Amino acid sequence: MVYARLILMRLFKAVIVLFLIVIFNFLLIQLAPGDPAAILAGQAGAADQEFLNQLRERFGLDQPMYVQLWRYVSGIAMLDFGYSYRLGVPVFDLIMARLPATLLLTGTAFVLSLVLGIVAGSMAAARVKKPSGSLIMALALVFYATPLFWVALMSVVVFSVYLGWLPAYGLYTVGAGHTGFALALDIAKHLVLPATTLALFFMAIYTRMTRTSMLDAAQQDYVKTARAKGLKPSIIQRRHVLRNALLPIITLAGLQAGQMVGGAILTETVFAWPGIGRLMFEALEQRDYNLLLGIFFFSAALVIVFNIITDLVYSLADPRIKKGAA
Amino acid sequence: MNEASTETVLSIRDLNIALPKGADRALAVEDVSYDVKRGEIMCVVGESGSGKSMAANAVMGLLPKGVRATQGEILFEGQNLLAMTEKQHRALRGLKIGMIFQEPMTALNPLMRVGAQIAEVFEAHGQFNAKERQTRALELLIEVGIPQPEKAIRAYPFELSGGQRQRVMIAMALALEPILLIADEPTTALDVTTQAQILELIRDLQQRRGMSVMFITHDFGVVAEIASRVCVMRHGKIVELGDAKSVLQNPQDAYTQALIAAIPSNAVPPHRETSQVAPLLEIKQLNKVFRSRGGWLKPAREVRALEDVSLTLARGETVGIVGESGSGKSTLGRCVVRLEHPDSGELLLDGVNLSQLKGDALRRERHRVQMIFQDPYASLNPRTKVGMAIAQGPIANGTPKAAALKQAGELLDMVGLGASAVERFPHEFSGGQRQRIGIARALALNPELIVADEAVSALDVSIQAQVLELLEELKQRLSLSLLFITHDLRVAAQICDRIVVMQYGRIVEQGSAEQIFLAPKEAYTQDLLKAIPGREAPVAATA
Amino acid sequence: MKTPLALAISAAALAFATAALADDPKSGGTVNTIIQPEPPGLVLGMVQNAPTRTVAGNIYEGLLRYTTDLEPMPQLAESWDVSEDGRTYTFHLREGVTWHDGEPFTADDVVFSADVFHRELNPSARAVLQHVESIEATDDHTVVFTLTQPFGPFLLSFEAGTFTMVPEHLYAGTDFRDNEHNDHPIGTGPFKFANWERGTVIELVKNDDYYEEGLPYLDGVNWHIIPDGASRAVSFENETIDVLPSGTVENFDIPRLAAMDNVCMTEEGHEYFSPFAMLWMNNREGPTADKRFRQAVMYAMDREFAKDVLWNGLGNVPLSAFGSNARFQNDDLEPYDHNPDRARELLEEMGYDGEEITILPLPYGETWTRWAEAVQQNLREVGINVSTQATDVGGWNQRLGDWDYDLAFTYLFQYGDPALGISRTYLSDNIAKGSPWNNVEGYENERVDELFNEAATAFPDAEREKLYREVQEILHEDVPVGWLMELGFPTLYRCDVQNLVTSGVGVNDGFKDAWLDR
Amino acid sequence: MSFFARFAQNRGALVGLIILLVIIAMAILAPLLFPESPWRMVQRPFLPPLSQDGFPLGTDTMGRNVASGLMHGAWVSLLIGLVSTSVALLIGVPLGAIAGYYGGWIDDLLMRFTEFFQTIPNFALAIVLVAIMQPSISSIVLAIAIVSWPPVARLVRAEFMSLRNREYVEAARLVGQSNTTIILRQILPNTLSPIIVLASLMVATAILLESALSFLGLGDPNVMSWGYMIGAARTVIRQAWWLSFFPGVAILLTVLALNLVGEGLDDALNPKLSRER
Repeated sequence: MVYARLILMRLFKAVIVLFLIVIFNFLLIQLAPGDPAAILAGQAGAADQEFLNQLRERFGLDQPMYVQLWRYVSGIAMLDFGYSYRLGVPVFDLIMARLPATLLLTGTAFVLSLVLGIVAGSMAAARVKKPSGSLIMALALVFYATPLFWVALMSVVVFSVYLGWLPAYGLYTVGAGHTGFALALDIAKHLVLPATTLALFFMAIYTRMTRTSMLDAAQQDYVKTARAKGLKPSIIQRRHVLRNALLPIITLAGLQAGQMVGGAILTETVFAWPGIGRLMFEALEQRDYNLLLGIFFFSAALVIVFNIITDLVYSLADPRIKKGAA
Repeated sequence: MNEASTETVLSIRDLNIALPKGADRALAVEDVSYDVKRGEIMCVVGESGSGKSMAANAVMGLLPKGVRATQGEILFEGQNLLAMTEKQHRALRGLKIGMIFQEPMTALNPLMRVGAQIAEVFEAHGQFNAKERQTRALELLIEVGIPQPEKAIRAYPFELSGGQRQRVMIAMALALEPILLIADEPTTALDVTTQAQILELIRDLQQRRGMSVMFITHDFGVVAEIASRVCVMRHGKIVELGDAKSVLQNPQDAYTQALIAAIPSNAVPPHRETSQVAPLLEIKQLNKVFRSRGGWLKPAREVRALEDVSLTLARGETVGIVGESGSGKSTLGRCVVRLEHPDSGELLLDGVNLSQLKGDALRRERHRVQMIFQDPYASLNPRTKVGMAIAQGPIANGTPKAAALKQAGELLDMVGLGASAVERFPHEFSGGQRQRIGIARALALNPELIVADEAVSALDVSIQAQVLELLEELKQRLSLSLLFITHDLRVAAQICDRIVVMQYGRIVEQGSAEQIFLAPKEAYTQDLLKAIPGREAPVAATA
Repeated sequence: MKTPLALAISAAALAFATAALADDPKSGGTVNTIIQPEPPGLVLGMVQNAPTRTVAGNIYEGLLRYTTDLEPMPQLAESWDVSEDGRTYTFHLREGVTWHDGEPFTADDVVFSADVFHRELNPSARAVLQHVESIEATDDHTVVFTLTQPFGPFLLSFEAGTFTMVPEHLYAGTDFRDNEHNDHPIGTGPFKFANWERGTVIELVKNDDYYEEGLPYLDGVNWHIIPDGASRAVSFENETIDVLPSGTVENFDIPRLAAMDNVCMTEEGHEYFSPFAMLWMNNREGPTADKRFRQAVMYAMDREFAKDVLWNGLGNVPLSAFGSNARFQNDDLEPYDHNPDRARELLEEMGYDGEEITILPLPYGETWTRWAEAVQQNLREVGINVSTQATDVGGWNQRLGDWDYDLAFTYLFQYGDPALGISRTYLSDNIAKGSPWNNVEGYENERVDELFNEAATAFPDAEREKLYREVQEILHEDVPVGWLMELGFPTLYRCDVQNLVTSGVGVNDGFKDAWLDR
Repeated sequence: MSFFARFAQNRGALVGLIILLVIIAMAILAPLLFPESPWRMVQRPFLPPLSQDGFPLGTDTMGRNVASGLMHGAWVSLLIGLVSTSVALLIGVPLGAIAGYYGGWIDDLLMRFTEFFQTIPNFALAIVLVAIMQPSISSIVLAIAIVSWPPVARLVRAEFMSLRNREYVEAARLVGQSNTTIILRQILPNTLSPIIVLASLMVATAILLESALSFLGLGDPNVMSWGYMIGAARTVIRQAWWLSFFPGVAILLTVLALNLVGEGLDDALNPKLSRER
């Protein structure tokens, strides 16, 4: 089947890109001052040269750089991401332990921002030049212009500290021993603040994009055709304007979805969300190269996966792509 | 040609339509009154900016934002459309009044199947259930003569050709058997042969259903082909209104006369002397294939744009290349000026082979062949002063800037714009004036050959005539050689010594203009000629 | 100057003392506390950074504990004898102690831990072990350490974090670092390792078989991992967290949190470590190589301001190299007060030409950053051309290890005795690239070397004191490093958490005796 | 209609422009109004706003004048925004222009290169770059530029691709102008308006990015930027809300203003594509 072959081609390309990214990142990280051994030694509070040498030898850091690179890359080829220097745990396990939390957070925020953004954008497009439409756009602009971490901090202060409605941090209430539905509810409560905070910024983007795109689509000839048919404005908006306006949003959403992993670093930090973004920041500070590279690999892989999904969704939404029009 | 009844379907009375502030005039339409009677085709004719479409849009309630009727009334079946609420008006659209538009390529929603878009008309007016709607849609597609209607109903617009899409539009407009069909330049974007078919279809349907049609066009040929009555508009006012025959054959208003006079030579070329000097341009076995690279879910495609094309052009001669879209005529022109790189074959200009030149070598030879482009708006850099636009060629070829600018002034004078135009920007000029600037630019390098690619297609008829006149005059004065590419046979007839007919990248027929027009050999040439609108209808003799 | 806060602390400590007397301990309940940053591992002896010590100090034990006055208390060793010549130490081990996996704890474990495990892996234990000639188990419950020569601070070295007892039966003959039990540490302590959800929580549960009757009182301790300081403060405020160990919230938050109802605070439990903040000054090159410049820096800095504003008045501005918690402090020295004029004079005298120098702040949080800003401003105001070089932990380590700095913040533990925690900063044979914890400033003074080395092995203490007083005089004049502050590390907790700090390393082994009055 | 008249038609843009001018004025006047270093500890810490003359916005954790910091910070934030955007343009415009103009394998190569940078999550890459180069104005500017050039390249490429076959470009090619001349004289000037619009938004994004980096402790410690001020104040957000509030509002207003101005520029430069239509 054509689809299958093309997807295979894409995956093949993706693998090449991933390898390049691995190599690029590997070389990049070599430029960072300090190495994991020195940091581990530093944290030990007392370290002698012997201790450092032990660590370096153990991590293979005593080898020439090309040997290290070769080892790492050939490891990756076998899907072996090595061990975290600092935690002594396989990188793969660490990432897999953290990835679900990130996906839950970013996934929720993504869906939330996309849905709300499109709704708000459509409303603003329908109320162009009216106060209510301008209000939506003004709000979107404010959300867009406000630093994410500031919103996060403020929302913790307001909703968690003063009002006490929602938990301020973490993925679930530790020690509460919830299971099943209670656990899900608990996680959902913890999810509200970080997901909303993260969603606000992206929602603002989608709102603006949807509005522009809808106004654009509303100018198209086929909308005039639809009006000439005597269709109700609501149907025209939904069936003709919105559907066409969504095409550019699909592209944007695909880009954003991949980037959200990086964008979640701030949110994860403020809300102590045990996700991959935070893990990355810690790995970087600790010079935990294997872990850092592993996370880069996975987040780049996510971007690529989202790109492929975007293309698929796009081709489903736009028959011209699927059927190979120029 | 139609015996029009006396019953009035639509009556426009003293209509004024105001444009928003900042537009180039206050009223798009001023004191306009005309009727459309049952069973007639009422043609509204005018050049761009005449306001000919405005009244139609007002009838549909589809006026652009900020544009509104300020005076008068539009009576449709006794009701004033201008006094209706949007809801009442909507109930009429599609049901009692149908409309088709100029651009079939963009008038259909690209994401919906054709059948669904037709079915929407029924849905909008609450008729039939989902299944019946599909059945009706299929019947309509059959009625408008789409090939393979069962397949077409499931097709997306992009899978159909322009003519087929316009048929779908017509099917949609006619779905609920409206009393009035408004057709806004429905054939302007189509090839001649397709145009002829669509015009015929509209006429057929109109007669079969006894419907009234309000037909808006800029082309008197089309008017001659189809109209029962004609309303000629200029600057938002009616200049002449009357029976088609009398207006065409005996126009009263000076403007109408001028318009009719401007229709190129009524398709009968004057006899021309063919020169027998050595050829300036020799094209031998030229081939060009366009390969679109395959993309994501998209197979690679090949289009053979030129196949073994050979022709010659003598010094001082004008050769016309005619053909419909996709015939390869523009590719040929672009190969001659070397904007495209031919795959194989020779392009001998005065014995020098241009076809394989590259890089600097090509750049040095470029001044020998220049081009006049189609789009007067796109062919001038909006940020470059007119004088500089003309002078940049000589400057690039080593002329000092001051001298080049002086020469630019002289050229502008020659094309009738005056040397003072040097200091102005393109947006200060009208389309026709810009085309003159384009001509001046092409002349600046004293080329041996000029390729004019649809050089007058984008212009209104009256302007078209002036530009053609200018070209003719310059050609005489400077003994230019011209390769004239056009889709409009009437224009070709007016200016060309010899004509080359192309189809699907091949030369179908070539010969002197007279020979092609009066004694075409090939069936395709004959079809093309037959399709020229108004060719068989009697039109007032040129002044 | 005593700030209101400091007074409040004393009052709270007093209240706590009376409260502790008033009630009988209750069993049960789980304490939620914070560990920051997340430790790299929990096997003490293999990993010795602060968070590991804090958590694993409840899982593992050493032979001894120490009072807040740093007097030894029994732990795994019930009693101990020291020979007349100060060279032989005999430890009598407690009987009936088992590892968390049920195996008995014996003298062999001690010998294995000290002689094999720590000699291979543990740099801080190694520093002590270089004085040890032999370690023998004379029977199942007796261990004899024989030293090469007397070593004054020897008895101070058996704290759980420095000299952890590791189970021989699990580690002997294996590659220690790849040992399968590293994921699930086995010690003898009051709490057992239960679960570690990375990035979220480390859970310890009560060791029901603990050898001390009735201990521990708590059912468990949860160490939450919350990377953001503000979030940590919030978690304490909304009462999900009962205990905030020192360093887990920014200092600016402490007065506010301490003022809350039912919140107590103590500075105790750090006496053994007694963290001492210093300013490394590069003695090798640049203006900082000049003694007068270094003295000028000391006069230029407003250390009282830093203490009051940045550290909420907690802690202590030291006279010189020996902190107030270190033994043998010489308090006759003239303090380096805030005296910009004197600083300017010194700069003038040395002919400082405005050469630019940089400060490397300690990348351990906001307070340190602010401190560097304050010091930078102090120095600018006496005419020193100084800028800040921002860096993260990796860059900081590298720069100090490579001696690539002019001024750099740090803090070092004093470990109770000058021979353990202080001399390492000034001994010339402790100059080596690659570590940020040795003689990084590059100070070389033969007399100082002599005095420190003699003092370490001198016997008895009176002899040592004489030597140490002299060394302090020299250091005070030379200013090899800037002495900033003995840091006050306050622990905040709900007042119903009783008996939280019971030793000089209380923050690390405190939950052993703690109970909840709920 | 003149350019400014078109711009001023968008009331939001006018408001944005005024805000922006005020901020620029703040940046310029800072050394005059507050000649002392914003780092100087001049008063008691945590002085609330309006509680003492000369300290309209109070003092921070170490008794430094917040008003002074805010005005000096305006300069730094704008500078970082402008310089990093310029650097991003310097990378993105030539790459996009070459890719779009020449097409073919050159385009392929350059676009793969661009995609490569887009595949690594942006913010993460910025963090790594700053950490590696160690935080300083130049490393922050460079890192922001490195993560923000790909959209520029894509935009310029798209513009060039649509313009390179414009008739006036072909005319220029026909009269023998060199590729360089065509790129610089014919096409580039006509891509300026979308680039200017994008650049105004990029300045805003750069300011946000700098503040986010500062928040994570990756700011330049030697300059008083708004991002630094929030980063430093976030730990005391509970007891001294004004410390992060004012710089937060300053960032908000600047970014808002830049966006509004961007929209206004879009309307004024591309009247055909104007949102009102």
